[in-house]
Amino acid sequence: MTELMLVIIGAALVNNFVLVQFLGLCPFMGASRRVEGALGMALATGLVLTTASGISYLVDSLLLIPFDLEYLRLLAFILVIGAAVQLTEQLTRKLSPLLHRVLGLYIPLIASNCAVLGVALLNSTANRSLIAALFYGAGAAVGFGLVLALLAGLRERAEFADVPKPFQGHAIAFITAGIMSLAFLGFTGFVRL
Amino acid sequence: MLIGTVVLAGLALGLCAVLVLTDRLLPAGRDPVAEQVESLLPRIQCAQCGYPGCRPYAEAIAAGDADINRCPPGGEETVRRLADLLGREVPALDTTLGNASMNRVARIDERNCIGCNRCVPVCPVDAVVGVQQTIHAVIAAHCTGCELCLAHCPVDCIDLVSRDA
Amino acid sequence: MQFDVAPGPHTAPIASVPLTMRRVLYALAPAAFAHVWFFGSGFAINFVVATATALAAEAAVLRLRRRPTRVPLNDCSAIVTAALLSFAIPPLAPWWIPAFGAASAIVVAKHLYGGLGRNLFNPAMVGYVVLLISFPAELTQWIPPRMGDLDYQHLGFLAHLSYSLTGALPADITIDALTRATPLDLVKEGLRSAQTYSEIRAGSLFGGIAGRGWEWINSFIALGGLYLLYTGTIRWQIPIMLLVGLLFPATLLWLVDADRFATPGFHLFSGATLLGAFFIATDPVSAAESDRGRLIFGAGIGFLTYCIRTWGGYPDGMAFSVLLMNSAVPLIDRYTRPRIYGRN
Amino acid sequence: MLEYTPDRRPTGGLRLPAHKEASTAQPIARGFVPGTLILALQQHQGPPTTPVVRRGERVLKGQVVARARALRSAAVHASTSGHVRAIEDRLVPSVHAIHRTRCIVIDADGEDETRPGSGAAWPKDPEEQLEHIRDGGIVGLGGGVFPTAEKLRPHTPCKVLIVNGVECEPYISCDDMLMREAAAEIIDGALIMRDLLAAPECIVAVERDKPQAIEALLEAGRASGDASLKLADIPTVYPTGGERQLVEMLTGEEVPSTHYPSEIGYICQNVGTAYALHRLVRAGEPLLSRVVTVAGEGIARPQNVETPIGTPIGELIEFCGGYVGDVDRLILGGSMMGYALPNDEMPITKGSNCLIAAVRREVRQDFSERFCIRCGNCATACPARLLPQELLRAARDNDHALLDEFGLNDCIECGCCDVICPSHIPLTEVFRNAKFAHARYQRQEVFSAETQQRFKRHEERKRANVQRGKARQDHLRHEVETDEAARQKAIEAAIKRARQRRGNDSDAE
Repeated sequence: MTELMLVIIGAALVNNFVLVQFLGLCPFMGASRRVEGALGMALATGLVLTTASGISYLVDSLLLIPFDLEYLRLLAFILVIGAAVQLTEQLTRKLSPLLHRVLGLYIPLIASNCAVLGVALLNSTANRSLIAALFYGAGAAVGFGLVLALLAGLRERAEFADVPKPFQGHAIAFITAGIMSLAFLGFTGFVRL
Repeated sequence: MLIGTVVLAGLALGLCAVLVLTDRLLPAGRDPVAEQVESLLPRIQCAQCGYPGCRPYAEAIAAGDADINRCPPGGEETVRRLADLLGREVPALDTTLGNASMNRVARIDERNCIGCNRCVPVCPVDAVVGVQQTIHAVIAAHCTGCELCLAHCPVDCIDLVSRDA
Repeated sequence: MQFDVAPGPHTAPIASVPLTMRRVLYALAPAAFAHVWFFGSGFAINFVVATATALAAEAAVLRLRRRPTRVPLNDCSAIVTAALLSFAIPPLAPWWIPAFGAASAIVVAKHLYGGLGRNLFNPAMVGYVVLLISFPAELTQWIPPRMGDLDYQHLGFLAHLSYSLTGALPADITIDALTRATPLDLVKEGLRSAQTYSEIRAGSLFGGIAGRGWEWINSFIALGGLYLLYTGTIRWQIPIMLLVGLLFPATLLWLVDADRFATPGFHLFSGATLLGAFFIATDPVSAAESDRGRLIFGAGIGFLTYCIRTWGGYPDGMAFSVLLMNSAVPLIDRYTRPRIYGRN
Repeated sequence: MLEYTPDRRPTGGLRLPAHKEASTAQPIARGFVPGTLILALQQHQGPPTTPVVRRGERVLKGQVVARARALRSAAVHASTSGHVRAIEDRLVPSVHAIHRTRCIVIDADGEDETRPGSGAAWPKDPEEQLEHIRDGGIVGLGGGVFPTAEKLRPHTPCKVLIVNGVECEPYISCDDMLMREAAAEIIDGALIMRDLLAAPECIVAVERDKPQAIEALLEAGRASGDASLKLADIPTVYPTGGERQLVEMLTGEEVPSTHYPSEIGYICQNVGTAYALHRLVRAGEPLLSRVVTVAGEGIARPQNVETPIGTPIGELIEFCGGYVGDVDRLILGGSMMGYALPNDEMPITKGSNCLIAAVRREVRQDFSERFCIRCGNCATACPARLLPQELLRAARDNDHALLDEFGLNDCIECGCCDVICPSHIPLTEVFRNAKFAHARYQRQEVFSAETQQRFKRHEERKRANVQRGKARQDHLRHEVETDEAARQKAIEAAIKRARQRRGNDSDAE
């Protein structure tokens, strides 16, 4: 149990995919304009990350390894992720059309979010169990969602700031994310993975 | 090699099947965006956006066919609120479309009105009253300042005046 | 008879930004003197360098942006930032350390967002973390406090100045002979290498509660904090909840295993606990705005600080915790709005 | 009479310097007769009154000069004898601002001759009693000037009558002095109101910094021997005297944003109103005067004066010894919610409770503003638990959805946030202006919704018309196609129409 907690904390905070490993920056910047959108994106990415890491694990251990097909991992995982993203796209479109509209292109882009593939690959190289793989995926999702929501909040507030012209827009968002990244360095050394 | 192809193809087919299944099983959600967009528009039916009313324009926005900066009476404020709702950048208002404003109302100059009745049916909110051969009048409290009647008056007897005056 | 009119309320304002900032500086003064007494004039030199850089940077940015400079420079907020930064960096530091820290604080954390009131993060802590990440070696050169029985080598003002400007020390002293780990470092390393807490604190750097000298400086900081509370410059929510957030887990774990966890008293009087509680976390600009939000904000900083101290890689975590909670402020504000009178 | 301390702490608010020592040092000055009266026809919230005197006519003290037409109105009486000089429009200070209103201007003859007889007797019938109060010209004297008759006829049964003697605003001490000197009359007036409302409980609320007033009221209350009376001493925090704040303080209930306190069973009446009601019922004397605090360091003799309604402010100042020093601002009302007057030619109205002639150092001079540092002191001080710093942003952005969410209309404009703001942001003024813009926005939203409905009906009618026409056409076509006789008839009718038209055309030629 403690180990699983550590896996989650490690993936969410210590080795936060966005702020420490700098993966998935595209949706991080793209979907953090408004808190509502960010929460939706966090949910969608979380869904993809968790299901994709679970299914990838199953595909890996039930299909690829028994047939000695490890060299196909990348292809198979991309296939799985693509399907998971499509599923999420369907879900948001049917359950919350407004969110679907707000997130727009960013939902299909989850497929190319390197964090998702990264989680699946890291899972298989680290030889985790199914449960641990799921927790790692969920932890990565929590970490991604957390920083996405935080940055969205900060950006909403920064809109009322008097930012110098050259720094307006994405520049100040990246600076803000940079300072957040500095803050997340405080978690180094928490869990040795 | 063959095994790999088979496994990948099988995987792909299986996932396809799941996706098709979920697509069939999930009920389609009602898209409330058109209504939300409409509620942000001034709803004065001026048609200056190029659509025959606020609702059609809202539907066009929802479908992604129309830009959100085509509402002159709503002004910058409406553009901003639409951008906020749809999570878009705020475009500049298209000022070439017209200048309808809710702060003005139509007024019929009684000396020139010939009672042709052509302005009555075009008013989207039935704010013009009058029967043929009699002088017409505008109910200022109902008039939205949409300017639609202006073009239909053969003697140009309709003016827009400030609502408060 | 005719009179000039003006909008109400007509009662004159009872507070002002410069007064608030000046009070913070007054409240820091005793601790600053204690710092100089225990660790030599390094603090004073750092403070002067940091203040000069901060003011110069602020003036430069405002001039570049063609903004009025008088009002922002007069509000003393840059001096407060410089003072807080000076408390965080070791007394023995080359001059460019405080200068670089103050410049990053003022330019990046404050003026890229438009100046006082608009910054999202606590400028002093951004400056400090930038220094800590960029120059870890320089930021760990702490010297032992001036206590009779310690091998404290008193460096005069000139020696401090020459080290700050040129890096040169008096001929018979090497930097390695001067510097010592801080009590927080010792506890962290000791516990990690399976020493018990009572073994560690038997060391000569430790006093009755925490590090010697530090106990005094932190007492003066607490005194300054009480002055701020008394004058209404800060309110109780953040400091109290910060201390609760830190001391509650500290007490709990210490009760569970007094060998593996430091005492709550040690946590209270070590590192930046009290400085953070009364002076850093209470910076209103980067703190939560409602009373309820401030309870969460304070507790979060305290808890995170304890976690980083106990399990993290850094001996103290105040700066990181403050920045982490700063980034959570918009969300906290969003979910802790007070219920308006007469609304459900 | 039971004295008790409510066990609630006020929400928000500030402890402000009172500035009341000078004006409470001597008793209320009585017997002041002005040289001119300017009697506005509308000194209350509600429809204006109709003048019943003519130019040149001699009027006596206590005579009705303008009659009330509705219950939500209140008659106006001549407060001294004299001749009507004119009935004309003048600038008159009303509740929140100066308005141009019709006024009856009377040149007093200095005889102060009272109308003979003591006026109509207090009727038995409750409905007539209310009309009597209206004709007695009585309105809420705390500053709100709501017609008392209307307020004493609530639509919800009254649970508690609250007699408001809190008077928390700096400088104002007219209620304090009245409570000290006329406690028995106030208690009597309160009991009259309680009987009219059939309220089971009556609480007199007084701030703790008025021990003499509390003592006097307790004595008078004990003397009345009424068991439903209670006296609550309230902490000295501004603005606990606001109706909504007082209701919360005394009962723990919050008045919903969209309601008046009377709609949830609490009626607040000012002590001055109770006194006026006592005078009307027991002595037959309508509202002719009110106690006005004249204060500030720019006044020679700060004091409370029983001032005839309609007295020009300049004359009242003269009565108090005139201006001394360099008077910077003349404020009507307290220093928090009062407003500055451009001159002293305007009259005292029924709602004028205080006049401050302030020198420079007494009033706000610094209008330079810094950026908000989010200290949150404004939110702590706000009695309505708003977030003024957020409201400020929404107001300056004209973001009406946010203004609604952050409760702009719940702002009572007490000024606490303004006074405590370290960045000296004129929050109250911003909110006051934003309320106008916001009201316009809200009207526009309602209009838009109505327009949408009208458009929908218009479209439906158009569609129905088209359908009806089509149905008729279909019907005709069907007949013509199936029935030979009908066909012939239709052809004949068409030929006839064509001929007729041709005939008309040739006529025209």
